[in-house]
Amino acid sequence: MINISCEDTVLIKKRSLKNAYFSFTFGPYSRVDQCYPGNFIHLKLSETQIYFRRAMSVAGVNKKKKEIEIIFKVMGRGTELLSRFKPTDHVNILGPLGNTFTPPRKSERAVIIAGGIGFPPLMFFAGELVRNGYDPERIEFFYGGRTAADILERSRIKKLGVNFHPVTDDGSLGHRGLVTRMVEEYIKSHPDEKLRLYGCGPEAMLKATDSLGLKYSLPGQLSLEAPMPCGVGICLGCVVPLKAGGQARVCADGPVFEIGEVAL
Amino acid sequence: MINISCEDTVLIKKRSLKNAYFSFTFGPYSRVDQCYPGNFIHLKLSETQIYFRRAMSVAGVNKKKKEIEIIFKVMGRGTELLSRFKPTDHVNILGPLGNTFTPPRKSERAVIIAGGIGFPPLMFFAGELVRNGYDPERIEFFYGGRTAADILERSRIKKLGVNFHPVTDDGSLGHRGLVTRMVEEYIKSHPDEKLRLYGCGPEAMLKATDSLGLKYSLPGQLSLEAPMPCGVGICLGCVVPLKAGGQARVCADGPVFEIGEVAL
Amino acid sequence: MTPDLKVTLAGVEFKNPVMTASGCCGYGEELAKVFPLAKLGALVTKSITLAPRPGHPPPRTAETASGMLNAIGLANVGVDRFISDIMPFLNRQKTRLIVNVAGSRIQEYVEVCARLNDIEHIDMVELNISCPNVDEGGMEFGNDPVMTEKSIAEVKKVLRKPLIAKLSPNVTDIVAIARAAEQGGADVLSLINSVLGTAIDIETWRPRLTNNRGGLTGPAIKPIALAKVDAVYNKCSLPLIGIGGINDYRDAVEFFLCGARAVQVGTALFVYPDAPVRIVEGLKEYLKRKKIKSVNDIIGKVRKY
Amino acid sequence: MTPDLKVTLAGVEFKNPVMTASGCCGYGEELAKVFPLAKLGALVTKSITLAPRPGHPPPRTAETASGMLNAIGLANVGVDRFISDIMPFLNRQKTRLIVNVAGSRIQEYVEVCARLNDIEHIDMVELNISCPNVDEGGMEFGNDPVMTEKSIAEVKKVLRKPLIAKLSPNVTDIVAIARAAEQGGADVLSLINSVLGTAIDIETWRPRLTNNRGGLTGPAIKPIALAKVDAVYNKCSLPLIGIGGINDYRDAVEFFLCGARAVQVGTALFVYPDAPVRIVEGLKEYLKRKKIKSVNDIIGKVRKY
Ligand SMILES: Cc1cc2nc3c(=O)[nH]c(=O)nc-3n(C[C@H](O)[C@H](O)[C@H](O)COP(=O)(O)OP(=O)(O)OC[C@H]3O[C@@H](n4cnc5c(N)ncnc54)[C@H](O)[C@@H]3O)c2cc1C
Ligand SMILES: Cc1cc2nc3c(=O)[nH]c(=O)nc-3n(C[C@H](O)[C@H](O)[C@H](O)COP(=O)(O)OP(=O)(O)OC[C@H]3O[C@@H](n4cnc5c(N)ncnc54)[C@H](O)[C@@H]3O)c2cc1C
Ligand SMILES: Cc1cc2nc3c(=O)[nH]c(=O)nc-3n(C[C@H](O)[C@H](O)[C@H](O)COP(=O)(O)O)c2cc1C
Ligand SMILES: Cc1cc2nc3c(=O)[nH]c(=O)nc-3n(C[C@H](O)[C@H](O)[C@H](O)COP(=O)(O)O)c2cc1C
Ligand code: FES
Ligand code: FES
Repeated sequence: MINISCEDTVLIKKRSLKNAYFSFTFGPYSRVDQCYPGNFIHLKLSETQIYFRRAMSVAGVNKKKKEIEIIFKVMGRGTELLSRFKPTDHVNILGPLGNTFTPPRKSERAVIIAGGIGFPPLMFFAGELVRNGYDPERIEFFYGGRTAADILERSRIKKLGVNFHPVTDDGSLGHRGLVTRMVEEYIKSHPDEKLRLYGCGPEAMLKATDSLGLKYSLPGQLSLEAPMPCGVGICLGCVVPLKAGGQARVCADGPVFEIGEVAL
Repeated sequence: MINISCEDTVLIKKRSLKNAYFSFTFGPYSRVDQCYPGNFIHLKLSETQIYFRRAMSVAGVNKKKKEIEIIFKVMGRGTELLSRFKPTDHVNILGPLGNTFTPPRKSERAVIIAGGIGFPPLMFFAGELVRNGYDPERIEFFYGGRTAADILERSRIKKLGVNFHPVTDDGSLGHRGLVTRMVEEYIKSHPDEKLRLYGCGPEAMLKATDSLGLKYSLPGQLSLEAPMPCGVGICLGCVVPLKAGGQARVCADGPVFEIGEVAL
Repeated sequence: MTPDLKVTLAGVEFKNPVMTASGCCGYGEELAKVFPLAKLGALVTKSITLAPRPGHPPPRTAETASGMLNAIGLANVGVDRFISDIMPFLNRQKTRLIVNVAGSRIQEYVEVCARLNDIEHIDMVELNISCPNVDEGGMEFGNDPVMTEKSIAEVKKVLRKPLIAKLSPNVTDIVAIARAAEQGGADVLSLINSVLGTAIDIETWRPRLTNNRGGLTGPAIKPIALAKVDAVYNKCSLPLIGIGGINDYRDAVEFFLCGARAVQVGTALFVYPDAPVRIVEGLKEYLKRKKIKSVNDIIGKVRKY
Repeated sequence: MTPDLKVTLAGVEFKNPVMTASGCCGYGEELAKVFPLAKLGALVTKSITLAPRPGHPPPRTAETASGMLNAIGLANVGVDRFISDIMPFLNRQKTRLIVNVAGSRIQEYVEVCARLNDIEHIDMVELNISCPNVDEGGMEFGNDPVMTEKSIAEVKKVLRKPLIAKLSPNVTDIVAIARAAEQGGADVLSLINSVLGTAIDIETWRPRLTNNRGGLTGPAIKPIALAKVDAVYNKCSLPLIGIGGINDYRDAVEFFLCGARAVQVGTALFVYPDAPVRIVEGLKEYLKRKKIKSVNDIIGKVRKY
C-alpha cells in the first residue's frame, strides 16, 4: 500500500537552458523505478523560507544511476530560489505523485502538443514510448512557443526520431502561428488515421486542445496544473470542476485527465 | 546625522576555522572607515527564512579593499544558515552599530580577556591599538577556552606582538585553568602597573572580569551580548539592568559598558 | 527504556498523543500510502456534514508567510457516503478513529452524530463548532458561550461516544467558551481551529480566495494557539488537545508543557505527510534525552515567571 | 508624472500614507540616523504614559515563524520627560507627529492628553486602548465596546487634536468595537495592535518572555490584520489606518485595497529600519506601473467575489 516516499536527495547536475529554464538532476532517488510519464514530484525547497512545496513533472529518469530530472522555468519566488541551488545542495522530494499518460494503441498515432513549462513531461512520455518499442515515426511532436528561444531541448527531442513540429508565434522557428492551429491542420489532413492527442502547456493551449478533441472526436489526455499545497490529495486545494459535475483533485485524480472530462 | 547604512554586500572570502568557527569577509562595504573595535554589524541572512537579523562583531576591516571581516561560531539556525553561504552570495548589512572600546592611556597596560565568540572584537581592538602606535608589549592578551581547539587565530594574534596568554581548562594549550583566575594572578603580580581590563566572552567570564575590576579597583570595559531584534535601539528588546537603576540597551547604549555599570 | 507515549482522554487510551487534524488528512486513504496509519495516536477525519458538500470554488487555498489561508468550505461526502464508502477502509486501519462533525444548524450536528453512534470503530466524535450558524444569521456557534453550550448539550443527548468540542480562536474570551463547552457536557476540548484572515492579489485586486476570507493555519499561528491552550489549561477541568502550527516534536512539546494532553497536526501534513511519524519519533528521543518516563510527566509543566 | 501619495485623515494632510507604528521606532532619534524623518508620512511615538515605566524585565522579545513576540511592557520616559527631553528633537523634524498614549485608568489617558494639547507640533493623538484596565480588573479597554466608547469619550472631552483609536485584534467582533470608538468620538481608527501569543523554551520549560505571554507581530499576522481592516471598512464611517505585518509596498497595497487610507510599519523596522522609505518608493513605482494617479484611487477597491 505504501508507495509515496518523502526523502532528501542531492542536486547532482544543473544545466541552465534558454529563457530562464533549468534542467536539474537529483539523486540518488529511491523511486526512479516508479516514475512514469505524467507523474510529478513535490519539492520542499527550504525548511522555512517557503512553506509549500513546488510541483515539478518528471522530465526524465536514469534508473541505473537512480537519478531524476526536472526541467523548470523561473516563475516566482519558489522557482527563483530553486534556480539558485548549487550542486551538492539538498532538496526533499515527495513522490512520485499523480497519475500517468495512457500510451497510444499500436494502431494509433500519438499527437503530442507541448507548450511552455508543459513540454518536460511530454518529452519524457515520447522518450518512454520509443524506449518501449513504439514506432517514433508514429509520434507527431508539436511544440509551440512565442519565438525560437522558447523551444527547448530540440536536439534531444529530434534524437528520439519523432516527427518534430516546432511552431512559433513569430515564425522564427518552424511553422508560424498557434500550435493548436497547426495541430488542427494536421488532423484535417489525416482523416484516415487514428489519432490520440496528448496536451500539456498553457491554459489557452489546453482549452484549444480539448476543443479539438471534442470537435474531431479524438481521444486523448491533458495534463493540468493547479497550485498544489499538498500534492497528495489531502488538502482539497487543487480541485477543478468536472463537466459531469463534481470536482477532481488535480494532484491525486490527475494531473492527467481525459479530453472532455474537465470544465476548463 | 545619518550614519547607519543598510546595504547589500557580497561574501568574498570564506575561511573555515576550527570547531565550527568561520571567518567571512564581505565587500565592498561602504562603511569600513566608520567601523571601530567594539562595533558590530547586523546581518539579514535570508529574505524570509529567518526573520531577525543576527549580530556579529567587526573582526577586522580592509579599508583599501573596502572589506569587512566577521568571525563566528555555528550556534543555532541563523549561524548554521550563514555557515552554508558560498562566495558570491549576498548578505544585507545594517551598520556599523553600537559603541566602541575606549583605548587605554599611554600610561596604562591593556589587559584583554577573551573567550569563545568574544575574541573577534578583541583581536580587532588589539590590532587597531598596535596600528595606532600603542606599544604591543603593553597589551596582555588572555584568551580562554576548554581545549587548544577553542583558541583560534593564534598566529594572527601573536603576529601583533602582544603578550599572548592562552588558557585552557584541560591545559592542552598555555596555562591550565580558568582564564579569569590567570588574569587575577597577573593582576596580583603587577601591583604597581596601571591596568585597564577589556573583556568579551561567555557570561560567567564577564561576571568574573567585572568582579576582578571592582575587587582591584581597575577601570575597564566589557562587551555584552543579548538577543537583538533591531540592533539600532528602537525595539527595547535587548535591555539589561544597570546597577545604578534603570536599564540600558545593549545595542545602542552598548555593547561596550564600563566595569561595574551593568547588573550582570 | 523507551519512554511511554500513551495518553488517556475521556477514558480512551491512545498509543501516542499525536493525531492528524481535521480537514488536513482527508479520510486517511492518501496518508496510508505514505505510512501505516497504525503509527498515529488517532486519525481525525475531515468534517462530516449531513448532506455532501462540494465546498467553495477554487482558488480556495493561498500561501502566506509561514502559513496558509484556506476556505475549502467543508467539502465532504456527507455522512451516508462516509459510512458506506469510507468506513470500510477505516475499519481496516489499526488506529483510533475520531470523526469530526460539522453543521449549520444544531439539528444537523445531532442527526450526524446519531448516525455515527452505532459504528463501533469510531472512538470519539469531535464537534467543529466554528461553522456559521444558519439559524442565528451566520454567527459562528463557537463564538458565543450560549450557542456553544446549547449545541453541545443537544448533541450529548443522543451521542453515546465521548465528545470533543473544537474551539475557535476568533473570540475575546476563550475561557468563557471552554467553560460553556464543559457545561454543555463536552468530554475533551481541542483548540484551536483556524484564525480568520485574508490576502489580496495586488495585480488583479481579487481576494486570493473565492470565499474572500479564510482560515490562517501553519507555523505562523503557533504562538496564538499556544496562548489559547495556556489560557484554558486549569481554567476548566477538561483534558485539552493542542492544535495550531505544529510542525515538529519541539512544537508538540511546547503544547504539552502548556497543558495539552495530545496534539493534532494539520497544515504540516501538506508539507511533510509523514510529519506525525516524525513527531512521535522526535518525542521519544526528547523524553529519553531528558530522562522522562512518560509524556504525561511534562503536561502543564511550563515554569511560569 | 509622479503619482500623488498625499492622503488626508480627519482634516490633516499627510505627504504620504506610510507611518511608523508605535513602539517600533522609539521617539524617532535612532531612525533619524538611518534616513531623514521627513520622508515619513508621519512618525508615531511609542506609547506615552503618565509616569515613566521601565517595562518588563528581559527577555521581552522572542523570534517566531515569520514574526516575533514582545512584552516590552510599555517602557517609556513618561509624559513629562517626553515633553521636556524628547519634544525638542521632534520639533526639529519636518514630519507629521502622532503621539501614542497609553494608560491603565481612563483618568491616566485623560491627563496625558491634556498635557499634549498645547504642543503645536503634535498633529494627532493615537490612543492605545489595548492596555489592561486596572480599574476593571485587568480586562483590556479595547476588548469591550462599553469601555472603548467611555474611554474615548472622556479623552475627547479634553483633547483638541484629532484622535485615532488603535484597536486590538483579540476580540470576537471588531466591528462592534469600531462602532463604539466612533460613537465615543474617535476621528480615525488604526488596526491592528499585536495578537496575543506565547512561546516556550523546551529546554528550560520557561516561557520565552518574562511576562509569560506577549504580542505577536510581523509578517505572520498580516492575513489577520488584513481581515480585520476588511471587516471594519464600510461598517463605520471613520478612515482607517492599516497595521500588521507590513514589510514592503505589496503588503501596503493589500491594505489600501481593503480600505486602509494609511498604513503603519512596525516590526519590519527591526529588520529594515528604512522600510518606510522603501515602501514609499515601491508605492510610487506600483501606481506608475498601474497608471493610477493617486493612492486614494485604490483605497477599498478590492474586487470581492
Ligand atoms: C503537476 C504539476 C507539474 C508541474 N511541472 C512543472 C514543470 O515540469 N516545469 C515547470 O517549470 N513548472 C511546472 N509546474 C508549475 C510549477 O509548479 C510552478 O511554476 C511553480 O509552483 C511556481 O512557483 P513559484 O514559487 O516560482 O511561483 P509563485 O507564483 O511565486 O508561486 C506562488 C504560489 O502559487 C503556486 N503556483 C503558481 N503558479 C503555479 C502553477 N502554474 N502551477 C502550480 N502552482 C502554481 C505555487 O505553488 C505557490 O503556492 C507544474 C505544476 C504542477 C501542478
Ligand atoms: C553585539 C553582538 C556581537 C556579537 N558578535 C559575535 C561574533 O563576533 N561572533 C559570533 O560568533 N557571535 C557573535 N554574537 C552572537 C551571535 O549574534 C549569536 O550567536 C547568534 O545570533 C546566534 O544565532 P543563531 O540563529 O545561530 O542561534 P539561535 O539560538 O537559533 O538564535 C535564536 C535567537 O536568539 C538570538 N540569540 C541567541 N543567542 C544569542 C547571543 N548569544 N547573542 C545574541 N543573540 C542571540 C538570535 O538573534 C535569535 O533571535 C554577537 C552578539 C551580539 C549581541
Ligand atoms: C485545508 C484545511 C482544511 C481544514 N478543514 C477543517 C475541517 O473540515 N474541520 C475542522 O474542524 N478543522 C479544519 N481545519 C482546521 C484544522 O483542523 C486545524 O484546526 C488548523 O489547521 C490549525 O492547525 P495547523 O496549524 O496544524 O494546520 C482545516 C485546516 C486546513 C488547513
Ligand atoms: C516591540 C514592540 C513594541 C510595541 N509597542 C507598542 C506600544 O507601545 N503601543 C502601541 O500602541 N503598539 C505597540 N506595538 C504594536 C505595533 O504598533 C503594531 O500595532 C504591531 O506591531 C503590528 O504591526 P507590525 O506587524 O507591523 O509590527 C508594539 C509592537 C512591537 C513589536
Ligand atoms: S494539492 Fe492538496 S489535494 Fe491536491
Ligand atoms: S536590539 Fe532593539 S533596542 Fe537593542
